[in-house]
Amino acid sequence: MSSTDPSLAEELCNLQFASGWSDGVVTELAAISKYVEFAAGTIIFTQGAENHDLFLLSAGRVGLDMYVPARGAVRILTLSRGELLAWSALVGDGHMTATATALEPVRAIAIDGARLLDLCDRRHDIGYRVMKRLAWALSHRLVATRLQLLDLYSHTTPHVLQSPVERR
Amino acid sequence: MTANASTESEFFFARAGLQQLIDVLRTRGYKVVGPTIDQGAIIYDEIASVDQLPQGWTDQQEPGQYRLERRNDEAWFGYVVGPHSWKRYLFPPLATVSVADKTAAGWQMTSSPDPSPKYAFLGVRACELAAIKIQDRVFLGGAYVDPIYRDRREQAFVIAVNCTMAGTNCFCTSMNTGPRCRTGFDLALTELPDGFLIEVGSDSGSEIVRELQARVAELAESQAAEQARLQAELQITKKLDTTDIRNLLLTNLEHPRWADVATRCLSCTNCTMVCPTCFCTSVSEVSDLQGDHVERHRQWDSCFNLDFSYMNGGNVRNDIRSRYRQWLTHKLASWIDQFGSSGCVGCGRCITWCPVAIDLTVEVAAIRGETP
Amino acid sequence: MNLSPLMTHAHAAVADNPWLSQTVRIESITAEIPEVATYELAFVDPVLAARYRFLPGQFNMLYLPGVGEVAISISANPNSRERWAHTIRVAGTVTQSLSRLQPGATLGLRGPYGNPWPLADCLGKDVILVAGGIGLAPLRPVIYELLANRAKYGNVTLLLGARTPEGLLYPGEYTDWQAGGIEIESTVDRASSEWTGNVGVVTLLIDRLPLPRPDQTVLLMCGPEVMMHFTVKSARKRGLADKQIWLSSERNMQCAVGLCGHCQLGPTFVCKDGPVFRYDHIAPFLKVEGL
Amino acid sequence: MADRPKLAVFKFASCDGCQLSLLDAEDELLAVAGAVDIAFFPEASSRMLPGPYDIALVEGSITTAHDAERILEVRKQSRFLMTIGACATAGGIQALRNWGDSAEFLRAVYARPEYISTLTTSTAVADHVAVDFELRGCPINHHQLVEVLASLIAGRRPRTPTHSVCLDCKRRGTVCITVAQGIPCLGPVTQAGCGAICPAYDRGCYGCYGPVKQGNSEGLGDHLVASGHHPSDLVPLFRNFNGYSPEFRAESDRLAARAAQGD
Repeated sequence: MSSTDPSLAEELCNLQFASGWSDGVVTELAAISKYVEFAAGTIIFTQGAENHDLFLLSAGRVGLDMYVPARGAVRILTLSRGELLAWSALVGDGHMTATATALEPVRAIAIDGARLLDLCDRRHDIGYRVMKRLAWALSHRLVATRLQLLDLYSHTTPHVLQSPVERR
Repeated sequence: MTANASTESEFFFARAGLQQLIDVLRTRGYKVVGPTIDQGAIIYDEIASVDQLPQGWTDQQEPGQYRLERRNDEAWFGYVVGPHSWKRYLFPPLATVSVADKTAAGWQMTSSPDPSPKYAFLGVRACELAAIKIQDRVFLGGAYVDPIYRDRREQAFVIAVNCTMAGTNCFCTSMNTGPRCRTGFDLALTELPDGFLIEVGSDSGSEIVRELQARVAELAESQAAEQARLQAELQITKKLDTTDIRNLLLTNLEHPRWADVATRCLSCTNCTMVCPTCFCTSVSEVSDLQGDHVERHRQWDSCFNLDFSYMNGGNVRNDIRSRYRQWLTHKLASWIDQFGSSGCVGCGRCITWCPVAIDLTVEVAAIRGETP
Repeated sequence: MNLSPLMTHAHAAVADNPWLSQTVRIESITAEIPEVATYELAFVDPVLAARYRFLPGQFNMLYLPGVGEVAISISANPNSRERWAHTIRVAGTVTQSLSRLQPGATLGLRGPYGNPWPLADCLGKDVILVAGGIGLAPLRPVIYELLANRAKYGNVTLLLGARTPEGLLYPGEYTDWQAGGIEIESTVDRASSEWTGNVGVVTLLIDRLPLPRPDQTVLLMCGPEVMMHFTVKSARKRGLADKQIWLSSERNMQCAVGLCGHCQLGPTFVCKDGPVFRYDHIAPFLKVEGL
Repeated sequence: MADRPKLAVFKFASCDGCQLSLLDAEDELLAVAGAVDIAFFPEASSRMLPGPYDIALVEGSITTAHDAERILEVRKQSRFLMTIGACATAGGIQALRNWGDSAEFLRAVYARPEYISTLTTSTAVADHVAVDFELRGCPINHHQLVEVLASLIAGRRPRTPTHSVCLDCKRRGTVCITVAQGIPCLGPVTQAGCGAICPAYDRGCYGCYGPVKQGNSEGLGDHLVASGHHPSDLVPLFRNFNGYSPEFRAESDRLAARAAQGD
């Protein structure tokens, strides 16, 4: 990983996570990153498994599923270009909270979580930027999750009485 | 009357002329509705004789209180306004808006067959003229016209009476609606000890005057009438500061006063019912046993009713705070956006007839930050 | 908040009595998603049938004698003649009774009422349509209009949100719409892992949308109020101004002509000043709870 | 005929007035009788078919241990249970004993109180089993009952009023007796349904249709006290046919506490 793919640095700048950062910062980030590709249908990681890379999606969609006993896998979110995957590699304990599946051919930038944390520790200016973007992405995800939780499209009709005949 | 009297002139008739006026109108097919005493109050009801007028009585009003009292004279119009307003007749509390009948070809809908009564209103005060003008804008002034109101309004003959006294809860001067009757009447009377000064406001008013034993008023009579009207104006003590009131209320939708008034307000609808401009209604279906003949009945409703804002299983305005806020902000603020004027005419009915004595002028002052 | 000049055209069609319904017959009923069906209606009177026109975004009052009236947006092609569609969800007394009727049954109709979507403002611009759940129904006439005059508009994208994949309305038409030049992205709140489409709230679709010229883009939306609130937030972040955003709102509409007082929202009567509003006109009142 | 819903009418502690309202409906009752199969209605018919029933109308409050058991059985046998009247919905006038000494009442009323087996309280049906719909009134209005039955059969929302009595007074032109005569009246906090009869005869509303939803009994109580009524005089105003409904009960207890404090 000593030789950095120049297109990778360029792509990092294009993605919202690193957009607007100086060349120096991007180069540092690119140095600990690599492109990874997953064929459609590939399980990128499974719920509970260890994973040490943070992914920035460059192309293709990824489905996140959580397993519920008796209901099976429930899809909770799909991610696409520009979005973060596997943030628990950075701020969790490295065990994944959901199963990620490539729904299409996926290309992503994988950033080594341990090295990124190390970079953040050594260079607080970079650490601040990374954590700020991460916090933004997570707060955004939290709001989206709350909206899902509100179940906005469900409708209750409490004042409509069911006919006793129909109840039979 | 003199043949060449202009409609601008003021006329005078003796007290006996009032019965004559009622008789002329009744002969012309009008149902004359005027003030009369019933249930301890001066209400508006159909009358045939001056004997039914509240002669010698006045009304003593406070927030949440109304009492009849004897006057020390025999005036017929020596009171201000009571629990009824003319909207009861122009915009009846219950009306059939349409009828549906099931036929071989399916449902057929027709307009209400109810005829529109031809009313003459006797004793309409300046604030009430203003209220009628406001309801005209609501029901006749937009793209859609309410046919029930229109038919009654077009036929109505309006005899205004100038106030010669004011009540504690009157604030028409704040709303620029009175106490002087200026427009919107066919005839306007000012009661004097020995008769009435008459102003004519329309051709049909002029036509009626011609049938009365009226003469052109003398200067002293005009001056006496002016003096009596002035007396009413001077008696008004209640004030509502309307300065920038639209923005005051619409930018204070989260003011703590709304929660405060909600502890007192009963959400009982009385203020909206006695208000001469409130126009909210609901329609209900009334069908025969077979369900083949259905009438749609429109009834007075109120924004204070919980279910008024019912939508998809929930009520938008789900507490008294939001319902009182809706009423007051609509009446005094958003009404201006909708109809180009305030919805309040300063008659004070909502203050008198609130069973817990809530006074909107006090509430507005509180929102304005003034200590009541 | 002025009445559209087009309204006078619609107004000309109503009788002297705005409370009076005309007889319409149910021509067909198509089950859509659970509890939702599309009813094709036609006037029994041929004169009325020939005269009836509506604009995308307008609604009708449907009347079941003995049960009551309900405001339903029109989901038909605005160029359709003789019969037109309403997509109706069972949500109350009237819609429930309606759901028990069969083709051939008659009911009453008044309309069309309300202000339409601002199609004139969309000419030459990119158009984003955001529909949540049954909110697609009032936007469908817009889609037909955009398809019919596709060259007059820029990029057109339809963003759909629904509770589940089964809750996506009019799925059978998506292929035609896409073939006609409309991009469609859909997302659902809940799905099993067999679902290969998007999962997540509809606002995420806006975040991901390519927006080549935000200042030349118009967004039209209809759905739950909370969804629309967050759609605006996402759209603002992508460079759209509030005056480029339009929504169709919902209130308890009873008379449909501004005479009964039920549907007020701040200074507006939703029935006659809306239901379609430009966001900046209505925003100060939408955010106040219980207004 | 098999498709007609089976209707049953059950009586608990009550005066029978609500059942009589149903019988009073005459013409409408015939229509109702045609639309439902009256399977159990001891007041009207000797025919007593066993359950289960589609619609159960329950009149009366729960005042004995036997009542408390029987209502469980009624619930089990009924798909749709609707209470009719103030007794079933709020405990009725007999719930006044909930504030008193039941044993003392027994001694005062009965020569041999030991033969009487009763609970110390009179409570609403909803305090014992789930209730699907409550039809208010003392007695109920038979037009409303027919409307509710018709809507149940049609499967639509019954149109029973949810507004206050004041609205009905104003619609019919009755002058407010509280404002014009100073008579305390429960109208502002009572659900309409009777047609606002009492104020038209210069009497304050007794609250027969129970508390209106989101009413403000406390606001009314406070104002009446502020305008000169003694709290102890107002306690009986709230403790009436619907005195044990949660809203009126809370306000009467509050006023009683104020009276006890010498307010």
